[in-house]
Amino acid sequence: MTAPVTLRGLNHWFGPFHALQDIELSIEAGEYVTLLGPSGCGKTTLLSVLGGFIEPTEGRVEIGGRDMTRVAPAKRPTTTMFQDYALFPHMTLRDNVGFGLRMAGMGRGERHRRAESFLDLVGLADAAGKRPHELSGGQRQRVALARALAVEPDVLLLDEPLGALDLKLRRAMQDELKAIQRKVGTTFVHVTHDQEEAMAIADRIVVMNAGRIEDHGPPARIYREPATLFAADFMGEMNHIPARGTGTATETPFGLLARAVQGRAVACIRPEALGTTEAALCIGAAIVRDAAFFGTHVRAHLVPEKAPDLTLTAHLPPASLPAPGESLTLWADPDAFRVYALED
Amino acid sequence: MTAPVTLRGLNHWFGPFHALQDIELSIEAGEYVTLLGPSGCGKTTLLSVLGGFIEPTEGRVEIGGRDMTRVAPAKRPTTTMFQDYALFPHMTLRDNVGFGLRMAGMGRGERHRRAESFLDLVGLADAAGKRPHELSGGQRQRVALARALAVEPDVLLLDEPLGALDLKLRRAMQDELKAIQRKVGTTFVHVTHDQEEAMAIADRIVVMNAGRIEDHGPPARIYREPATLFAADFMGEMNHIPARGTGTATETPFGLLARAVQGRAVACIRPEALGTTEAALCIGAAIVRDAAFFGTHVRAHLVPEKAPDLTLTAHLPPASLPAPGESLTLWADPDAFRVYALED
Amino acid sequence: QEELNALVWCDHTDPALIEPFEQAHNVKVNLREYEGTGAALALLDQSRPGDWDVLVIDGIDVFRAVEAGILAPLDGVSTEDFFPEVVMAENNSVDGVMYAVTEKFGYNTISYNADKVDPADMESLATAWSDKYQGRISIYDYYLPVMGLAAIAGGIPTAEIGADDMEAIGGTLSAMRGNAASVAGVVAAQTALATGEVDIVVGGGEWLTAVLAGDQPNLTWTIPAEGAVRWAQSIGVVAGTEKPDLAKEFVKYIVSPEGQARLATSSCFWGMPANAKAGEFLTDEQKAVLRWDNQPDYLARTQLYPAPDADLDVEMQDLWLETLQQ
Amino acid sequence: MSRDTARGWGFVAPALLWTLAFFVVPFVVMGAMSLATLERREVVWGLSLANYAELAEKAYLWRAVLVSLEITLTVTVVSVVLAYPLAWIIAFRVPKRWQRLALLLAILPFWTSYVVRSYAWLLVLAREGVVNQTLMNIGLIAEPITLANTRFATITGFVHFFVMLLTLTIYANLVQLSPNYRRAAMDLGANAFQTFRHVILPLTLPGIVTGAFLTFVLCIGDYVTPQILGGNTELTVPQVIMVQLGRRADFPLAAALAIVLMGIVTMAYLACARWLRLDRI
Amino acid sequence: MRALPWAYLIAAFVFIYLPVGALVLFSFQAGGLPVPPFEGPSLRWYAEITGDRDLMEALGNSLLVALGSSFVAVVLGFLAAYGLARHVLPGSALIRGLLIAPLTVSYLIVGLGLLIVLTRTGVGLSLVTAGIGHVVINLPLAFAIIYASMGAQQQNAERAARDLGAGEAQVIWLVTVPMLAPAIAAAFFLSVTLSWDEFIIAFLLTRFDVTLPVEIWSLLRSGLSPRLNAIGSLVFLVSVTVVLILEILIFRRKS
Ligand SMILES: Nc1ncnc2c1ncn2[C@@H]1O[C@H](COP(=O)(O)OP(=O)(O)OP(=O)(O)O)[C@@H](O)[C@H]1O
Ligand SMILES: Nc1ncnc2c1ncn2[C@@H]1O[C@H](COP(=O)(O)OP(=O)(O)OP(=O)(O)O)[C@@H](O)[C@H]1O
Ligand SMILES: [Mg+2]
Ligand SMILES: [Mg+2]
Repeated sequence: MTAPVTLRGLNHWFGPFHALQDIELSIEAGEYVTLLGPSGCGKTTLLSVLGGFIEPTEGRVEIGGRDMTRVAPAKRPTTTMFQDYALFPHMTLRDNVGFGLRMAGMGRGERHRRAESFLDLVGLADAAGKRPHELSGGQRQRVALARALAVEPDVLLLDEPLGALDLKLRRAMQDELKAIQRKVGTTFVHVTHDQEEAMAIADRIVVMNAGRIEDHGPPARIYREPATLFAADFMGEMNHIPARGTGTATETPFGLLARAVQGRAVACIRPEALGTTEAALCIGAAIVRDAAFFGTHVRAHLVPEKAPDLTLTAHLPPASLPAPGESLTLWADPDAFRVYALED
Repeated sequence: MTAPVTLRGLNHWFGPFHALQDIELSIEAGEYVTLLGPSGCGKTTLLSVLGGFIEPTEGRVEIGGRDMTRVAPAKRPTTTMFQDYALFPHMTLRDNVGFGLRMAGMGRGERHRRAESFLDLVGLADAAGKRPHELSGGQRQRVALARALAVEPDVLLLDEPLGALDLKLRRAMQDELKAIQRKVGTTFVHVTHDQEEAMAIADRIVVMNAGRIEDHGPPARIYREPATLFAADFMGEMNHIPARGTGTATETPFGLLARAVQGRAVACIRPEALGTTEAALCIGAAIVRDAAFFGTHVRAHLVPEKAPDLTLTAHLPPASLPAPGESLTLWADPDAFRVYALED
Repeated sequence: QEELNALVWCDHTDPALIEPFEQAHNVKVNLREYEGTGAALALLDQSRPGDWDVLVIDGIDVFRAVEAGILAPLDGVSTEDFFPEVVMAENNSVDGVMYAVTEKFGYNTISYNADKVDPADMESLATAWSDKYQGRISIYDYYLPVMGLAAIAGGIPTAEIGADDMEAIGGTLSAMRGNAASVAGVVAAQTALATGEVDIVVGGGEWLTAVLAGDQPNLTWTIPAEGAVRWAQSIGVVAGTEKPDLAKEFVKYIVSPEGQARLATSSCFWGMPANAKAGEFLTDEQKAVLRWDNQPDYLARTQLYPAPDADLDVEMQDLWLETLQQ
Repeated sequence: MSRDTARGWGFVAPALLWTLAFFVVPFVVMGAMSLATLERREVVWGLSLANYAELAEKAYLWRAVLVSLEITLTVTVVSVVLAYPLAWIIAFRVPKRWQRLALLLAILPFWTSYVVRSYAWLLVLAREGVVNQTLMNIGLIAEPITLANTRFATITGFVHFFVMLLTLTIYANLVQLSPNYRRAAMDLGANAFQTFRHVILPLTLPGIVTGAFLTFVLCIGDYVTPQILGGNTELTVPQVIMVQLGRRADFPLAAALAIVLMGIVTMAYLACARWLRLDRI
Repeated sequence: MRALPWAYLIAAFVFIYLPVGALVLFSFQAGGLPVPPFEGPSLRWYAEITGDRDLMEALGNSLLVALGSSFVAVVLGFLAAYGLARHVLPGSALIRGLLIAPLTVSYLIVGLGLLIVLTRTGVGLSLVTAGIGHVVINLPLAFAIIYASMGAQQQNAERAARDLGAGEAQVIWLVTVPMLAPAIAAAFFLSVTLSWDEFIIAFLLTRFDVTLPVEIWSLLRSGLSPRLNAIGSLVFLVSVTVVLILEILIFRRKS
């Protein structure tokens, strides 16, 4: 019902294109892992390698401690939930969910009973006789989940399972997905390019870019202390401030930061870390270019006087909406900055 | 280049279906208005009435003070940007953007110059010779915008212009759209079902539901003091607390609120208004069911002791992630509640 | 159940003709129609021995089939009761051996609408297709009889047509074609006549107008003074047949008086039976339509189809197509 | 060869072998046949160009090629020109819920037998047929005019068939276009004609060309319609081919004519290859 | 101006129905010729054709050839489409081109080529050979239609089925075929229609047992008669009924 996964030295080429590069990753049994990255970074490819749809050019896939690199999808203790759900439109929900059991040779009665219990798990017990086209997007997503879980895989692979839903429904389904994973205890590997979704749901996030793993760890760690500039940007909005490393510290237009880098660098700070309440580092006066109310905060673009070429984005308290042209004094905590050296 | 719009007593039926009901709306010249509502609520229908693609069954459309109810799209000072962009695939970007000018009889040289200047406005000056299929989604969106603006309409109508883009790109394009609107000064009427987009971009939001206008006003007002329960829910996450109006006040499981309603009611409060710092109203102890880190905050589901049937969602400070099962004491500002009477 | 494979003209496909034989001998007769001797010879060339049992062929082409080794000698079929003129032993035998017997005959001559044209004009080939009837003539779409008529009009006996005559015949054809509205197959010619599209069909005859006679008695035919072309079809047994006896039985049935009467009035087209005894099985009306009583006169005044050798045949076809396409 | 590829071949093989055995091989044999000669009714295989020389020499042969080309081109153009407005009207003027019905009505006669349909035209176009009667009744003509057994009749018969076919394909092309193209063009100030000329026509061109090409192929190779309706006063290539087969069994010459026909179709194919979408019909 | 489109529509329908109207009308002709004047309604020609053994046999043959050849064409076309869409094959563009190629060749040429080969290899002509010819012309259509409808949606469903333990045959039978049923049905239906109505190949490649168009052709050469109208009308009425039933069934299912 659950198993750890280990990937060692995975490399994959599509012809000349190096789609997966030196992937090393261990996933614990029962963990909820998301693969996060921009379109084309290799998330689906990696998931396909896990599911057995692609045989990697190099490297090894272990599931539950056994080498599965060359085992066919049907023989693996994994099941994949596809982005478009890939429900069988000509079958009832019961038959959809029971399909895997039927392939395993389970008799009709037993199969229907099991299928219905899994439909119950996802809250669709009443709809067992319907067909997929009679369902809403969110309901289809649940059926796909039930179908994947019905074969009791050790590892469930989900390829953008919420990608087809609209934003509201997506946020609602995230909670549900997480709750079900808790209940069944199966290892989940979930692909997404939505960092909010990744944060909301994952025990651990794996940030990918151009076929590589850029960073991996718990959401809070990755958000606050991203290992690379790419991960920093991908995890949420980030202000980039040109900086220069002196070897022992970092010079920014707003003062010195105690980070030891050398040469051209960039200092990053999240919009919510900039504020109008006094803190250790004074950014100085900044002119509001525009500001919009976002419910929990006001998002403002500001041009700091100390670096008039720069536009900073700050999240300000929602109580008041500053007018364009207004001047504010910004402050920040120097620890909130992350500094990345740039190659020249 | 810009004009006010007034809609009076609009009603539209598709056969027996009442798609638009008593729409009254005034839009000022140069205003950026978004029509926000769930799928099927009549947003596109309303926009089509404005653009002249649908002649309303009843009512009047005035643009720039003149009655336009029965004027053909080609003759109106409006241009529509379609959700699928409807770029002409067989024409270069230059020809796409210059199409309206060509129809107006403008000579080739002048037309190309103008088309290129509009492509420049949207940052695509280099791509004038390309064809739509060579562009990314975001770039196509810009070309569609340039094409619509090139004919210098008084009112630009945008039907889910960002709907086809992925979340990140969508947020980026919002800023751009708003900036361009500032620059050209044209009245923009923008349809969307994404409330974050509406808040980010609009001077005024018109919330629609089932063919009616539920509420309209500046984003902050609608977010904080939505006129109806529907608008309250649609503008962002909301905790619903069953309540009972006594005529002079409202009883909730967490105490009395000074709101004069009568009978069955619901008290609403946004997740960010619930907190662990002391405030005027004590919600009491609540058990954490789960909590996830969201970067700027931790989103937690909690079961309050005073109402164990309820699950409250709260946004807590991001510094620490409470463990499931932990007990927290919640507080709220009574002014943050909105109370809506329910019909029995 | 035994099967008999016959390559025939369309008049043999009438169930009224075939079914009595099938029942009498408990066989199934498979019939394949064909158009043009060339096609039939090609078909037989490409078949294996035994594929075919019976062949119906244009009387003038029997010798070609014999040359090609396609027909088996046929003996024991009596032609005693035949009209003497159509026994045509010289046509049906080669080197004194009989290979086929005549089964049916008729005329390619002038069919016309008596209400619309002057019947007197129809009594001469020259006036029948003259300029007077420009645009009201249809030519039957088969080169042999039409060229035969052209030859007869020019005083060339059909049996003696040679390469030298092509020019003269071509001239006549060309004139005919110039006055014609169409060159038509059976149905097109009938439609044209019946709807008044044209009033004269050159190459027509009883086989064309008989079916129309009931509804439009004004549609008739005549044999002009110069004479006309006589067609005759023969039937024989195919060499290499595995059922020579059955095949011969079939031939015998076809030339028997009953068979002959049925063949003469077959649904596809009517024509005179070769066997004079068939008259006993025909009604008076049928005989009237066939013009039974005029036969001695007609037989005397008509000539057989031209029977070109292979080279001349090609030349005639080319000339024909050339004329059509002019 | 990977296992996947091997399995793929397994699936493709039956169709491929069928096409090879019953299409490619016959085609090659026919090509060879066109280089053979007919001597005393025997096909003599060889590499002779005699058939092609004959084709160039004999006027009725090469004129048949011209006649076929003229008729086919006329039919193709006329059919497209007539079918487009019909498809347009059904797609954009007829209310949505009547469109299926209108379309079905427009192609129902397709299900009368093709042979019978040509024959029916013969009745309609005859001297005392419906058309002449009507024209005389409304006083347009005093005397019946000859319509049957002419090139006009052949073309009419063909156009009737292909208008049905093309209406269907063009309609399918029109409705699959996003309605927003039309709206966008009108919104930007184009009138109905400009919208058609600059937007709809270019967007439906591949569909039209594909339909026109199929029309061309089917029309130029058809024997039935010209044979029944044309009055034999001019022969098309298929008619001449059938004469070669039927009257004299001249397979080599028939094969040569077929190869010429194929050459014409190939040229038509090359001429419109840029727009053809044969694998998406 | 507003009336113009409707006038055109009506004119077009008149043109389209002119021959059919004349055909059906004169099939009820009491007289012996299907030409004006119309002499009053009669069913005698229908009685005659339904009693005609050859005609009815030809009808059966046509049905047999149409259904049989369409079945083969659709099966072959489906397998090829599946193989090309779901497996990596070198030169797949070439294969597709080859499979589509018969579409660009006139029926007469297909028939002539087959005639030459079949007669020269000693394979006798029969309904089977006509069926072979019909498969040749219908295979490209069946292939193209089915191939075009093999989208990513089916592909993912197939992968899902495989992932859930189905073998390739099970995937095809339980998932691909049912999902492609509309396209397969469309291909089959089109194929039946074309084969049912095809003349020249059937004419060249049959011997004793012929299909309906060939039988009608013989009738056509044997004399003018309302029988032709009757058989044409009968075919029309039957086909229309079938089409309407299909239409209603499919239409009902959709809505
Ligand atoms: N079968 C293939 N042949 C060649 N290149 C491929 C193939 N499949 C994927 N690629 C390429 O590999 C890269 C990674 O593809 P992949 O589908 O894994 O991306 P992804 O991260 O899932 O993106 P998305 O979010 O868009 O789904 C892409 O650049 C893609 O173009
Ligand atoms: N032409 C039409 N005929 C009948 N009903 C229609 C028509 N167009 C729209 N409707 C109905 O009118 C309602 C409003 O449609 P509209 O397209 O305006 O919705 P919308 O708010 O734009 O939704 P979405 O966000 O899904 O685009 C829907 O219920 C729709 O089904
Ligand atoms: Mg992917
Ligand atoms: Mg809409």
